[in-house]
Amino acid sequence: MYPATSDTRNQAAMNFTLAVYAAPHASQSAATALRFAQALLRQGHQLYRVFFYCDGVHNGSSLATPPQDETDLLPAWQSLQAEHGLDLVVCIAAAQRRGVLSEAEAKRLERPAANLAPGFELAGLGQLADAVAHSDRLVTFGS
Amino acid sequence: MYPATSDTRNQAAMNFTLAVYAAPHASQSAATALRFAQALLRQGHQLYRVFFYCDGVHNGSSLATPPQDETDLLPAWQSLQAEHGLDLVVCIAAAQRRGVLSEAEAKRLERPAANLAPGFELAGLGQLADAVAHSDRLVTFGS
Amino acid sequence: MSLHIVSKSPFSSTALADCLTSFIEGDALVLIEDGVYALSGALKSQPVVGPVYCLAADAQARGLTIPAAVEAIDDDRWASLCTEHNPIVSWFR
Amino acid sequence: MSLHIVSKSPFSSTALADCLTSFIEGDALVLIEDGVYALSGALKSQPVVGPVYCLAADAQARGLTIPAAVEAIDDDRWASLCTEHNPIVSWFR
Amino acid sequence: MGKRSLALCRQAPYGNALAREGLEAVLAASALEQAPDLLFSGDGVFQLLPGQEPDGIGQKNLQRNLQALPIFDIERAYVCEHSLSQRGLSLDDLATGGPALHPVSDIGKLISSYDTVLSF
Amino acid sequence: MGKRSLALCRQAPYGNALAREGLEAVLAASALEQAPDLLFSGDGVFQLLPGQEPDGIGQKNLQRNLQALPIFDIERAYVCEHSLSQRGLSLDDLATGGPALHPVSDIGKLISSYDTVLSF
Repeated sequence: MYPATSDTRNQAAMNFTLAVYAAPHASQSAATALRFAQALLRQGHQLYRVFFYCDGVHNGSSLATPPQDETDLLPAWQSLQAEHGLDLVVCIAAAQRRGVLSEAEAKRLERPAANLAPGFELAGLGQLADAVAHSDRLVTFGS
Repeated sequence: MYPATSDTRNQAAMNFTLAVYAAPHASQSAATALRFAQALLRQGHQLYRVFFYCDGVHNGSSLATPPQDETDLLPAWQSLQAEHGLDLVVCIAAAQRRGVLSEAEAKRLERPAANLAPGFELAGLGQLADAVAHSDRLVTFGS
Repeated sequence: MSLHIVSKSPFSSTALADCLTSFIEGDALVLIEDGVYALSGALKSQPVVGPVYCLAADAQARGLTIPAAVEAIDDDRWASLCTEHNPIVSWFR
Repeated sequence: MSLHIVSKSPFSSTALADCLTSFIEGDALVLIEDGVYALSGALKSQPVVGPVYCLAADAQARGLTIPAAVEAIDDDRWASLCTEHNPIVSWFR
Repeated sequence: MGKRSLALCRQAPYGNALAREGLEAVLAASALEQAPDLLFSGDGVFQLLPGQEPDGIGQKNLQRNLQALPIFDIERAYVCEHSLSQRGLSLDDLATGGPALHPVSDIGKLISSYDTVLSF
Repeated sequence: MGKRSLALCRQAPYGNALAREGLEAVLAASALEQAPDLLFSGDGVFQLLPGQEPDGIGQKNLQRNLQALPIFDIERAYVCEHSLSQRGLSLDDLATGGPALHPVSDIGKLISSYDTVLSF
């Protein structure tokens, strides 16, 4: 139990998993997921995992560069990860199709570059099933 | 006039521009646009430009690697480009937001890698307006 | 006259309904991608507008039969329709 | 009981309608993103189901006023609602 | 774990990737012996139409994924009756070969009996 | 060129990027003196609601883009009357400050008078 505000004193801390299907900038949903994650952690809940699936894999791209006056979700996810030790998992199959590759994947697939941002890791779809089994709550952020 | 099949003999060849808003694999629309482009060229029409906008910029990613048993649109666009000298333009502003960068853009924005595929070029939104002005027909492939 | 292209299912999107509101005498309608699900509903027997065309490959992909009142077309015919009409209006959300 | 989260406009998507079909006594509804446009229509005066919550930031972004029958919430309250209900069902297309 | 999860499949096949990626997630969970139950509703019932031949649009047949489900001990799936009738369909119009299909009239009650709902 | 083009704006603001990217394309064309006319229909009419304050969701106010249109000689825009009434709105509910708004009842006729339609 890590009560953070008076609102949450009477509440048991829970384990959440978020499934994020939306790319940043294309849909509001990725930004909503980030704000929701911040609210959960502020309230003392745990985030068991954030699983980026479908177009959500683009959240893990190190190359996205929004204009200076637009919100950049990447550093926000990364600082949340660093601060809370979050498990930010990008589905490896969905990422491969869409061109989000780690150094190892780029080498294995003989592609010219890698673009998976630090703080994110590629893993299989089994990590979603595992998260469902080990979380009190799953919230899906669709596209 | 370049009649290609008997169907098109009586038809004047026209200048088309395609606006593609959809990423491959996320939506069927990118694949439909490619097939439509192939049909146009088969019929002897000209493609003034294919303008990749919104999520369509991901069509220009050199890193997307679909499984072997799924259609890979990238080499198909590239061979069409090589054969017909197509103008495959990726909107630079939309691409920057979404992480599709040329070598020059990656350097300018201080990002760790570039992923714009050969055969595609980054250019401004003015190229869409220019294409509208210089084409007989514009067909939009939405997301 | 306009060529309208609808690519979303009429059961989950208003793309077709919005298109039909904008359809006038002389226009034509092409159903592509999930737009072909209109064949299993509103446009099944007697289409409310005409002419209606349908990409055969998209209907076949989805296990749908194209009724007599709708003309099955391939990509080449679609391209020709685009030369015969103007403007071309896509309804995709 | 279930917490339903709707994020698409009821005027262009069937997400809300599909959700309402699945809504039973004891469930709750949260409108987020374009889902808040339900406030300018179906859920304006007397919501057909209840309780209905609405992310205030999303309504404010879009220039919408939240009617009395709908409770305006922030992200923290949304998170709390997620602990109070189960399962959580997202309707996003 | 004893937790019950439901995959809510609401997308038509082929037009976007969600139908396919949803089934892939279901198969992956099943391979780990955490098979969710399936509920097809809305345009998701179109995934169950027989005779799909997507070669002409360059896609893989999704019905193979459905037919693989019983191998992973997914023996039955629910179908929303309301969604079927909205689309002029009945259970007889749907494909066999995958899990047995059970019509459901009150999907709200069904949904609320699960611990987790994965929306696709 | 003498060609007439229309930007058909059918998306609500903020939920997805299409409303914004559509207006950006319109502004870019206008800067090159190829300004299209604008037609707001469907959920696109929500772009015209006054009092939008998207700071709380981390987005830029789209109405600034709309207000910039007259600078680029886009003096008027069309609004679909049917879409307004479907949403319980009238012309009086919409924001001023951008181009003058002209209600249109027969948008099919309007659309067919253009050489090119850009859908957003």
